[in-house]
Amino acid sequence: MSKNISINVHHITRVEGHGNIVVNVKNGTIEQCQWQVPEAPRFFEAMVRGRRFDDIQTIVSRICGICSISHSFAAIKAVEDALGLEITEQADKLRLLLHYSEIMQSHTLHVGYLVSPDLFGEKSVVPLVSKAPEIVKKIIKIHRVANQWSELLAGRITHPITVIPGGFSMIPSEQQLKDLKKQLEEIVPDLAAVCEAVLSVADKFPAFERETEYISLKQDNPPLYALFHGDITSTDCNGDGPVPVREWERVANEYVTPQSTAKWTRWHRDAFAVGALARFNNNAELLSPLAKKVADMFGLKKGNCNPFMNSVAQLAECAFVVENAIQTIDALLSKGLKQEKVKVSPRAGRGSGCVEAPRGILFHTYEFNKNGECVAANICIPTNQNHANIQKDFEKFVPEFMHLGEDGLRHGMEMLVRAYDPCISCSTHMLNVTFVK
Amino acid sequence: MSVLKFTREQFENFVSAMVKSGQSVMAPQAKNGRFAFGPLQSAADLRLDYDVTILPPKKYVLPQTQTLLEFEVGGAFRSVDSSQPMILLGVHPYDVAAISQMDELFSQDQYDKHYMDRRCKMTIVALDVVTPSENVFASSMGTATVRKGYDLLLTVLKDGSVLAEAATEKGQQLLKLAGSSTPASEADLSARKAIWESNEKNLDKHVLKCKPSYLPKLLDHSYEHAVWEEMARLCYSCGSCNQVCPTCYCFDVQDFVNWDLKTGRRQRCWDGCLLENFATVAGNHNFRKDRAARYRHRLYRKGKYVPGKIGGQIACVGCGRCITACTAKIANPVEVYNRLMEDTELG
Amino acid sequence: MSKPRVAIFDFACCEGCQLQIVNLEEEILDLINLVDVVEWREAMSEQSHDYDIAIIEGSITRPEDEKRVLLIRSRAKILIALGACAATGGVNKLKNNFDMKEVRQCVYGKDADLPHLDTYPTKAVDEIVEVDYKIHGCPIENSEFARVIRALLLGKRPMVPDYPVCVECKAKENVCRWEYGETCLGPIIRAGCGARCPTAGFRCFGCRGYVDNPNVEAAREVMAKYNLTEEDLKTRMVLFGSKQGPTL
Amino acid sequence: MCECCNNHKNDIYLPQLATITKRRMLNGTELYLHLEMDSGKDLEYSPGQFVEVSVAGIGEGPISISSSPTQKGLELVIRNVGSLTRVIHKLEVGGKLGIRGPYGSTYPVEQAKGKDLVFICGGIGLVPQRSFIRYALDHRNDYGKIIVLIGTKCYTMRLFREEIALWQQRKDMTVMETIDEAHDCWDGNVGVVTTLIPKIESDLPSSLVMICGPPVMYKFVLMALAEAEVPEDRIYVNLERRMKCGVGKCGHCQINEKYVCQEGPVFRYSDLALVPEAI
Ligand SMILES: Cc1cc2nc3c(=O)[nH]c(=O)nc-3n(C[C@H](O)[C@H](O)[C@H](O)COP(=O)(O)OP(=O)(O)OC[C@H]3O[C@@H](n4cnc5c(N)ncnc54)[C@H](O)[C@@H]3O)c2cc1C
Ligand code: SF4
Ligand code: SF4
Ligand code: SF4
Repeated sequence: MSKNISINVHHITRVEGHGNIVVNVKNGTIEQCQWQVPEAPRFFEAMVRGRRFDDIQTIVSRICGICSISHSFAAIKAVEDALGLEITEQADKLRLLLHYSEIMQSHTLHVGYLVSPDLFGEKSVVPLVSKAPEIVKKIIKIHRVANQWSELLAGRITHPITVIPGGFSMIPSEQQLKDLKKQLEEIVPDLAAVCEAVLSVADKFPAFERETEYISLKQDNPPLYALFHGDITSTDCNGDGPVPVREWERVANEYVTPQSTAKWTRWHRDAFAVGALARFNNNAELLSPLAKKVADMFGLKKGNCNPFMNSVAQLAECAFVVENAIQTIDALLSKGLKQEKVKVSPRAGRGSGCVEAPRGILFHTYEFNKNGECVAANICIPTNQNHANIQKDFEKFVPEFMHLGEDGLRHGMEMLVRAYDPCISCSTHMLNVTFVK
Repeated sequence: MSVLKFTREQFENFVSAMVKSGQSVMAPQAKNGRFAFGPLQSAADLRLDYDVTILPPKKYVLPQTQTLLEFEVGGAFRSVDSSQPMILLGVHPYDVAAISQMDELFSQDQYDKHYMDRRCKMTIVALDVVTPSENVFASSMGTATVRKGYDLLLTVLKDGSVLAEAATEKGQQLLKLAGSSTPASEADLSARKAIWESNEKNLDKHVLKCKPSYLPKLLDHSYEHAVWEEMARLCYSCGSCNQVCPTCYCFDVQDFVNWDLKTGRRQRCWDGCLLENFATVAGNHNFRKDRAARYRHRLYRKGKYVPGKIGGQIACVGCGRCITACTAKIANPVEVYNRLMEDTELG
Repeated sequence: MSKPRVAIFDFACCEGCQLQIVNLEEEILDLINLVDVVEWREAMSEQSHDYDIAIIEGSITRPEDEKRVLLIRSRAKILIALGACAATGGVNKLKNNFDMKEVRQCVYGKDADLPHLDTYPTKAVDEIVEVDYKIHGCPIENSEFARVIRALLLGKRPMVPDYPVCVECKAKENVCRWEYGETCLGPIIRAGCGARCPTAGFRCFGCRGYVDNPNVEAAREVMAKYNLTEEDLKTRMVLFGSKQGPTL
Repeated sequence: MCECCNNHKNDIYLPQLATITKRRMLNGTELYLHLEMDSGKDLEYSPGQFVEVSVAGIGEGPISISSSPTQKGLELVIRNVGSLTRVIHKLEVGGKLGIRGPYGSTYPVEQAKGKDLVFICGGIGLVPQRSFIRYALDHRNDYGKIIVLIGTKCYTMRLFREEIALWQQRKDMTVMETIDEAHDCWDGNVGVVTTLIPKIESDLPSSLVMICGPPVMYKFVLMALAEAEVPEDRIYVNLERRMKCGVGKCGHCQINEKYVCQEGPVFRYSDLALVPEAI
């Protein structure tokens, strides 16, 4: 086993955005072990100042191409909170349905296109096509359905158009919803097949555990596996939760570190994790039957602290959103769809919004003047919240897996970063604004 | 030919029979507070009371994109026939007039089979206007009612019953789908005549101050008039006025290849003479560079150039669509022609 | 004949345009039959310096990125700017409405002066190097991307529309946003999107940038015809009033 | 009842294949092609007409016929300016092109009989004129004097050099050439083509004058001819416009009410009096 290891992964591949891994081992002692985020910062919170409340979601959706729907919703919820807007039950259900589509899109992309090459020992999904054509075809089919699902409700796959403060600018027809339901029912068996395929290579997930704090939303009324509504909760909460969304800054506690253009966060301890595994650890009992089956297949249980299992939790969530979406469509159709007119007038105020983005809990806060122009913004992205946790994982992972040698260690660390499904371009836009009082 | 009368319910049965006939039925339906022609799924969606559709039914005779040929890249071509039987249901008289003009233009000189094949398989069911649109001026253009260019003519009477008169064999055939009906009475026929007379007067949200047949002469003397510059100052060159016009038929032709890079298709798609590069050639020489020149060209085509090709019929049928569609509010042909009239009379 | 080598690079952006390429689904396999993708960080692990076609996503906001762009240009025969950020600067140019120091302060507070948080006014790729083709849009339309790539592979100049969005909007038979009393930039913005936003009930906010010769001066007077003020328009110009191209 | 469905008409947009039998670069940008129709039947055309040339997958464009109907096959000269023309330039002998046509009006070959012919050519404008020049040479006794003025931007861009040299040796025609910018290898005329007009030895007002060249050229040549008192009905201009269909439908080539593809490209100048967009 080599005593000197030097790993410098400049811009880790198959993740969204730029991140670097730096490890330096001299004579068996770790001199440096760092997770760095050098992505060019984009300053969204500064940019939105002066923009009108009804343009905010369109601008901030551009923070991230993969979770643009989540950003739009977090922003819209914040705007609605600030302006005191109520939305109809129909609009809320349609939003939930759209949000699910992004979870499906993003999870399929992540597990199917980005993680599975590691499990099958390939460098990208392209060679996988000849190695496991049937499975790749199924992944592509699921991904396409998820995309069409988003496009139907949002007007586009990425960067939604139809979602506006107060409701929707355009809604699908009942026939379109019926067609969507049919498509969703059709992909259930494909989803099961993909889970089986991943299970067959699940031994490639390193056996690594590190206990940490898991933070996510929790929805009690009505109880639902929380992806869209709810309050903030944590596995470390002992009577001091759940925390209302408006007070999210007290949870995130952002700070700037020299190794990152993105800000880091901490709450009860030096780091916490968000994402599918965090949601699972807080809400597993609320999963749908098929989703529970998927978790059981992999032996995933509440309290799991193997970060690589995040991908499995994502698969379970895929099953959940499909099952729950079908129910949601039924509920919508049973009442009949109505075009609802949205009329919103500006007023001064401050509001916060939160959703579970595919890769974890996402917070937006805005303040508007009486003309409805934004005067301050604060956005906290899930990937940021994971950065410190990734660093802590590294610190435990490197000594434990040093025996793999330089290549093996590098590969393991890359896989570890990928497991968090980081979305680094979106994590470089946060800030701490002092709000104008 | 005889005129039949349908009660509202009988008429709905007739329409349902059309929908079930296997031919596609394209008819005016509500769309976001306005109207558009689209495939009719059920008789209940048909809106006989529509004022005007956003796009004219030309989208069925000359589709926005139409494949003309298929080919092997660098090799041979094969003609593609995209025609299929179709019922155009509820076409207002001015749109009927526009389609007749296009029939003439696409069949004269060089016979355009891609247009004509579609056209020949089409049954046109005309409909007298029930609700005048906000900008219609068909009364001025002599297109408020029509006596030819359709297969069947429908007129909705005040009580909601519908009169139908076939003008061609195709129209007769279509009527065979109808269930029960009664022959129209004298009173019905005079009610229809009253509607015609009223429409001929009342589709007049704008009024042209001359007979349309005078327009070519008027334009002979107006080429250098100040109005072109004045109006075109606000022109975005967006081509909306071309797109929505039932008589605009200019097109572009382009090749598209498939992923194999071996096969593909040649398509034509709508173009517009108001668009900046409509007359640009290699070397970036633009033969109609000024907005004003392009703006003028459209109104000359409507009032002089196309009439020269189709026996003097004016190529504006007074639907008023361009007036609504122009965001700059400068596309109204009547406004321009009347300006020219005033100045010609003065000079 | 060896296949053209294609490399995809990303700078400051949301990577949504790359995602649109991924969203071609099966068609990616067709693409891969025709070209060798030699570098694409978001989707694969291999990397290379030897390529014919470089595709750049994202806008340029730091000196070190500018250097990287120069290097890519020197290696590529054909350089394509992919998406609004690369083609026009995109939404990132909103930043240019402010003072850079103030922007850093606003986002990073007391830590604003840390060197790795450096930033300068956003630039589009063609403000640094020559760009051969632009694929506009935020995000791009992947059908347009596919069309451009196929045209290039055939040695054909790809058709990039230079007419306004209204053309496609009318073709979609939408009710014009102006008829609802809203402002819409469609008449001065380059088409190619199929008028997605107006079709989904939202105004065109100009993600594809201006047509070659926009009649921006007309806009002010037209606003008056609709009883709207210039103020109503100002923040509604291209990509929400960011500083790219003509403004009022 | 619907007669049109019964008679199966040809597709006016369907090109016929032709094979390149000879190819040669005339200068840096202009390619000469000799084509034979795959059907084995020569096109029937008259001088001045054009064909629509296609490469499947790339596109289609109008190209003047440069050969004379008195010869076999079809000759085209194509300037490399864009997509289609660039791809055509890459084709070798044996390569295929799609051809539609011939389309458009012709030079007044019949009315011109017995008259002196003056051809004024600017740059690539020589290409369509050559069709009539060769036709007239092949029917030499039908026509009076044949005078050809050729102006080219620079020495290196001159077209059909050998053929012009042969023409210059002929006693039965006059050929004068000029280039815009002086060049070391050139001891002939320097200056734009209009400078040659005063040198014409013929009774200009009774001659027929044929003009073809770049858009800017017409105005100056026409001014010079007006000065020389050539009646407008004896002047023929060959005009280029954007053109898509070639058959009078697509609207692109219109000059006011005139469709270049039908009433042109060869127009009698007197017919353009009420057509302000023409020149
Ligand atoms: C009657 C007639 C006879 C001709 N005879 C000859 C001849 O003998 N030899 C010859 O070389 N040429 C001739 N031409 C010109 C020739 O047709 C064009 O040069 C050719 O079609 C250019 O095609 P391309 O695809 O190579 O260029 P393209 O790549 O199509 O375009 C080159 C330029 O054309 C313009 N353009 C073309 N299409 C578009 C579009 N869709 N949108 C915007 N701009 C566009 C642009 O300015 C562009 O830069 C003739 C033209 C006419 C009308
Ligand atoms: S010019 Fe205007 S009013 Fe006339 S037919 Fe065309 S769209 Fe209708
Ligand atoms: S619709 Fe109006 S602005 Fe647009 S091209 Fe026509 S006249 Fe000009
Ligand atoms: S909605 Fe916008 S893009 Fe559409 S026609 Fe109106 S102005 Fe043009």
